[in-house]
Amino acid sequence: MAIITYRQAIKDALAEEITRDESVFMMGEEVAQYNGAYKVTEGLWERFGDKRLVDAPISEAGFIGLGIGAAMMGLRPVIEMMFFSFVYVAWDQAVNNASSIRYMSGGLINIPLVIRGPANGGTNVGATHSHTPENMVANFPGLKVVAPCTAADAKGLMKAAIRDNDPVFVMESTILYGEESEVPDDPDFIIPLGKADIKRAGTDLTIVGHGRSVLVALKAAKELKDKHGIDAEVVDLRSIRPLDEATILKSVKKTNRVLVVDENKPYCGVGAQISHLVQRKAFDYLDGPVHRLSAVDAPAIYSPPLEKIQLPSDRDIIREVELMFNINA
Amino acid sequence: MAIITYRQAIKDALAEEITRDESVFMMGEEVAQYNGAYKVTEGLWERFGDKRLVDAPISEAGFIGLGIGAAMMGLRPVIEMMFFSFVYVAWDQAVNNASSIRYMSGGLINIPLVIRGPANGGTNVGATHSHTPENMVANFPGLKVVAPCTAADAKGLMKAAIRDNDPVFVMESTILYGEESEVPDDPDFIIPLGKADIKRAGTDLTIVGHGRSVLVALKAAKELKDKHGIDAEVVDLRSIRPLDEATILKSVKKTNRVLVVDENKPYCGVGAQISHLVQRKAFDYLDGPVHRLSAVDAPAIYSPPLEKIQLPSDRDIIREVELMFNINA
Amino acid sequence: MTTKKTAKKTPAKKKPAAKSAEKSAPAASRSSKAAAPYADAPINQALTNDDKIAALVSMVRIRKFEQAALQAYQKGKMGGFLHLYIGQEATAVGTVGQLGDDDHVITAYRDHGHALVVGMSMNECMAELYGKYTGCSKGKGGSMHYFAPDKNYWGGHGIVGGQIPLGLGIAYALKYKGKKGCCFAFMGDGAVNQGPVHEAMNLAGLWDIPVIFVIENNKYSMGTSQERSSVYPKEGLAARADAYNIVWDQISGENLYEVRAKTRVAMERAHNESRPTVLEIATYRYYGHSIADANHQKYRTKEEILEYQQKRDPIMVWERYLKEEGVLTDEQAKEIDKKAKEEAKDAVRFAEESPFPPKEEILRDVYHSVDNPGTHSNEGEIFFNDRLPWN
Amino acid sequence: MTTKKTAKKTPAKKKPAAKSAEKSAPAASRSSKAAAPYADAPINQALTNDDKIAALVSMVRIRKFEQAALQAYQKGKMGGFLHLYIGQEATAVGTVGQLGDDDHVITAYRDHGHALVVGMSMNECMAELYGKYTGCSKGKGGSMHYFAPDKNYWGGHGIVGGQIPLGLGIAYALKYKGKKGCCFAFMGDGAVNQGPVHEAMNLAGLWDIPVIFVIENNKYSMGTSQERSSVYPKEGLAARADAYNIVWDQISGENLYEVRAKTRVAMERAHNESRPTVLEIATYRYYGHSIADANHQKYRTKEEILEYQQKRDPIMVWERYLKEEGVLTDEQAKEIDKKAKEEAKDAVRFAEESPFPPKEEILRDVYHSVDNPGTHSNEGEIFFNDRLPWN
Ligand SMILES: Cc1ncc(C[n+]2csc(CCOP(=O)(O)OP(=O)(O)O)c2C)c(N)n1
Ligand SMILES: Cc1ncc(C[n+]2csc(CCOP(=O)(O)OP(=O)(O)O)c2C)c(N)n1
Ligand SMILES: [Mg+2]
Ligand SMILES: [Mg+2]
Repeated sequence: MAIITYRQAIKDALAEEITRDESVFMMGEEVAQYNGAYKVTEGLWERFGDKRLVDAPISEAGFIGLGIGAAMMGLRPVIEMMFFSFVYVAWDQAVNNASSIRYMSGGLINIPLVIRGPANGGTNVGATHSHTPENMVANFPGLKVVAPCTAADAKGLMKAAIRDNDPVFVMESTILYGEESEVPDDPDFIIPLGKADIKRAGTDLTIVGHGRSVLVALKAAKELKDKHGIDAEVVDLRSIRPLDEATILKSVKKTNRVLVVDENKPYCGVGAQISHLVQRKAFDYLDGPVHRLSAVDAPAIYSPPLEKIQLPSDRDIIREVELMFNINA
Repeated sequence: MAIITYRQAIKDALAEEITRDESVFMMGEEVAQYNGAYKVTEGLWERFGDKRLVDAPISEAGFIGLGIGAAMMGLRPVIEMMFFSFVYVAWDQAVNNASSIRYMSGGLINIPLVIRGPANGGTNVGATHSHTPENMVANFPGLKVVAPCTAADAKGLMKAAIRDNDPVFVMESTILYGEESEVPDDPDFIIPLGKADIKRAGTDLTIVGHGRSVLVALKAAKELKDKHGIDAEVVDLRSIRPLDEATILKSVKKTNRVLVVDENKPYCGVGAQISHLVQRKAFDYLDGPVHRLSAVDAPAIYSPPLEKIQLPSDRDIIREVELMFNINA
Repeated sequence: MTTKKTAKKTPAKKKPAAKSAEKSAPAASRSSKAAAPYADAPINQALTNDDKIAALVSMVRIRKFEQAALQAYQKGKMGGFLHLYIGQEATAVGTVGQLGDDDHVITAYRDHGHALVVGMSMNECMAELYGKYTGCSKGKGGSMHYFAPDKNYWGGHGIVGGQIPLGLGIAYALKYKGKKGCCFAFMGDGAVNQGPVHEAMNLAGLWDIPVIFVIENNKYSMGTSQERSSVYPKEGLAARADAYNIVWDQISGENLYEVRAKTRVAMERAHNESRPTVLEIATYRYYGHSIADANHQKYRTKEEILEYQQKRDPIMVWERYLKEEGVLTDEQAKEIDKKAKEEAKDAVRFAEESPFPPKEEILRDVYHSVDNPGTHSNEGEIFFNDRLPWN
Repeated sequence: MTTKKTAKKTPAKKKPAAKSAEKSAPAASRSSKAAAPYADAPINQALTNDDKIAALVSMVRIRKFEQAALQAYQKGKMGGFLHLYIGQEATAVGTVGQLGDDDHVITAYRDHGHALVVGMSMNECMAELYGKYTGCSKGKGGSMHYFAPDKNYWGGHGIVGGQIPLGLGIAYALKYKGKKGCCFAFMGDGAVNQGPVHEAMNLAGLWDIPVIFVIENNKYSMGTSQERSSVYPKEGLAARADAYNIVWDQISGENLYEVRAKTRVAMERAHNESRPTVLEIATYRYYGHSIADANHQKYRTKEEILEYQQKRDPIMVWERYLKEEGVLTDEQAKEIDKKAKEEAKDAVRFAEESPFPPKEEILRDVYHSVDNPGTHSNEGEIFFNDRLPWN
């Protein structure tokens, strides 16, 4: 096992899949000659050339649509969104076309397309650039969505996504690109879509999260143990759709308490869906309501100290758990 | 009180507001000379002329953006989406620009814009034309969303929306356009945004819905009473955001049982948010989990008999309530 | 009786004609009258008499299919949208009719004509309108969403302009794979004002993509005339292509020869130079935008409609040419008409007798991974129904 | 000492110059040397010497403001994006500098120049970069999102091309209200390939909207040269306007006279004929796309950058013209530079000393109805925080 960055893990996944399958190519703004706005594709253009790494003009609807058309023909395009927020200018292509065509053709067509890029707030770039559309994408039957938080997950899910025959949205995080962790060396290392990961085992409480929130939850869990002796189990969804309901429910039935944490805006965020699911399928196991922490319900603010407050912190998680356990901290 | 159609009620609201305030104008495809694809604006162009009723080319991103710009300047544009599904080609304008500009300007700007049109499935037009994006729009702080189900609500909410100083999305239904009901004559009849309506009082169960689902629920409620003596209270949200939490919670605390019904796709649909809210804020009042019925989780199918199955019916509601009450029907 | 005779005659004529074509003694030039415009284009010279008859059959079949569909609609046999292609038949036949193995098609919701020309059967097309399981899309797509990827036909798309980037992508894939093909991406005159169309044109021009953008200009987008929806250079809508350094041409959609000739040039440009083309085909739809558009005589005059139907009808014009060339007799024409009508009638019967899809079909064809168990690294739940109506 | 003298001299010169302008004895023509290109355009002839100095001050202030911001950024005083306008100053000054009461502006994220020209203070602009409460947007928008609607300045927008339909709408509102104004809608050379730009141009041409689309062509969109992102007519990117029957012009952004002259023509077209224009201004940014773009010498040559900085710098060129005209002395120029530097330094101090917004501000300015209680028919919950971090 090598210790590499989240960024490197994604790059390795891309490089390996490009090498393995000649129908895989990457397209996006500045992905080739510029090495990627966040350097995720650094060195790949030099290595694989113009055909496999394609710099696109600022025409997201045009080139996501192109990706869908090419995928219909059996290619496996991997489209980078420089920010996932920019998918909104191509929303009709990305969600309406990508989700409907297989169905409307009665299954004659499938669309092996990956759309990937960072989907996170917290980097001082303001409201229009800080969207986290995983909840909205997951709303569309026909689409798949994953949100890895470690290097290994990023690599394994990216490879699964590229090999998948359906459209998969891979939501990364600019904040995590530099984080290092262990990644298996096996070039066929794959993490199945729809498989959650218990990032920390525990008995007193289940914290469900995805993306960077999982890391925040892990930090909080440590302190909860140290400070209050509360042993939290942290379930990393990894995949939003498909969703590993069994793992969530198993954990809930063990701990009887659930806190859902994510960086979505709250109204109809992923947390709402998980919360509904848990109370619906494990009501009798719950010692209290499912609690939830989301981003503060306002557009992402620019001002750095306030922006930090907008996203759930380890402190927020601890406070919420204290509330759940009636602890007067 | 006159008995008029839902369509007529909307038309009256538009006509009255156009008359009352010279900054109000309507723009959209075929809204003027053609009288509207669904005849909602029939006769208005003849009455108010080119300035107030504007036929637009098929450029939704262009004219929704135009509407936002004009609203920033103090006009009150009412933009028709021929189908609300088409808002996806203008998604960045409709949700990103409309929701962020006030915030990013530190409150210097506000956007008195209405985007209205039918958002429903069930009319044999297939997957790409049957979207119900109220959950996604409501995900954006900065936006407001309403979904009336009666003629009076349609009129009162439309007028409130036009007079509102924030962007309001009014989600109508082609299936309801021809439905008649009573509407107050008062030209200043307004229904506040964010005020739910108890469409049927009851004691045994709360059914929460919005849009056409409410009418389906009312039908089911009648049969539930007749068949099982179950007295359902039907809460019509009317407004998705703002949301009348107090009315929902009051009803839940009385009935102790909740079924949420809507025509959204389930993953992160409005029902998920309501379900989370109810269990979070009224957990101790619940005799069982919050149940939910949504559209079947697949793209909208064309085939008419199957499409009908996809949307929650009165029969589905009855069956679900029987399950909630452990009735072996 | 007459028809039977004619029916016998046609096959008899077949062989000699085919042979003469092989010897490149083209039918048109043998006619004593002045040749029809563009009849002498190489691609038209290469047509045998049978090919010409086949082209007529192709156009007539579209018309009869749609007339039957219209009747069925009016009887309440189907709902939703039905956008008729009647009046525009030479466009589909003149373009899609030239498809080679590596040439592909994608179009908008007015898609019946293109579908029949690629070789989809009336049965599967009619059944699709009825929402039946035997429909080309199993009843899942409906009128706007015909598909036949095995015939290089990629639909049938309902969002105006939304199919154009897809067509670009299909052509992109051809180039990627090193195939000498092209993709026709059809759109209406109203669709040109959608942003993705503009983006696709720039990309096609920039990257030398063998896509042929075809604007089927029937003068109206719903009730809006071209003049009320677009500004464009005085040369016409197609001239917008200059903005992207794309070669363009304009075509009269009433003359199949012209459609074929100019389309061929674009196809050769795509095949040989991997360059895009914008073609604008002037045409007309006789019916309203869709069945719902009953008042289409409000936004256009009866005279205008009659002008097209009586003087510029592509089937009529083609029949005239063929008769002038001595390739077609009145009787043959009648027979073709009759056969197509019968085929359409049979298709209606087929559709009516076909079953609706079983309700479980609602959850099929959503995901390839679900439909092909064991082929994917997928686990967990993929559908989120709290409860299915049939469980 | 020298500077003080110059400072005294300038006001002394003021009055006579102003008068001579009134008498339309323009400054440029008084120069003994050959007049600078476009110096004799009426709008430039009308400039007093003070006006000319003011224009220089305006350009220098932009540069000094940004240099100070860059320093602060490099010291870690701020984060996020910082897109510098340095090198492009004549564009903002030559266009926005001509704003009348009913003329408006909207632009992209490279928005500092336009902001200072409409009269926003360095203090509020610098504080915004710091995310401070005293910023023009209360620290909520940041570098990309400056706003000053009271000065007809509508931002500052981060989504490429997304501001263009808004600019169209602003101009639409002017026409609706019967005002004789226009709206400048600025975009980069990369933005032209966004669909909404195309849609907006068609609408503007179709409906006679007094919008002026300004393409600030600095040759690159991030690391992509114009040639790698766009195809366009040989006359240039602006010529795409022909597709929409919109008049266009090209401008050298190094000559303020030329920017002013050609912009004026477009403004008059908007004011008098309510017709749009597309202007393409050739310019150059000296720094990378944003601070993050440290390797900008990889996609363009050092020589190219130096060519612009040393020979085509708009401030340098303007100073030269003014010196040739006898309007500016070396000392004055130095003084202007120094004063702007000081103003920028003060702005940095102001920003540093300003407070961050209080956390409650997170929930303000989301809804007008929430911020103005009692003015709306709104009830119920509008925010959906399960719990606020500070409660
Ligand atoms: C994005 C979008 N906007 C609006 C519509 C509704 N609509 C369907 S067809 C049509 C007119 C299109 O006209 P044109 O492109 O000329 O094609 P034609 O119908 O004439 O073949 C409109 C407005 C749609 N389907 N998609
Ligand atoms: C829709 C969208 N796609 C991509 C981006 C990322 N991005 C920001 S600026 C930029 C380059 C724009 O170049 P240009 O329009 O030439 O303006 P310039 O920066 O040169 O002023 C890109 C790709 C974005 N902000 N929005
Ligand atoms: Mg048309
Ligand atoms: Mg640029």
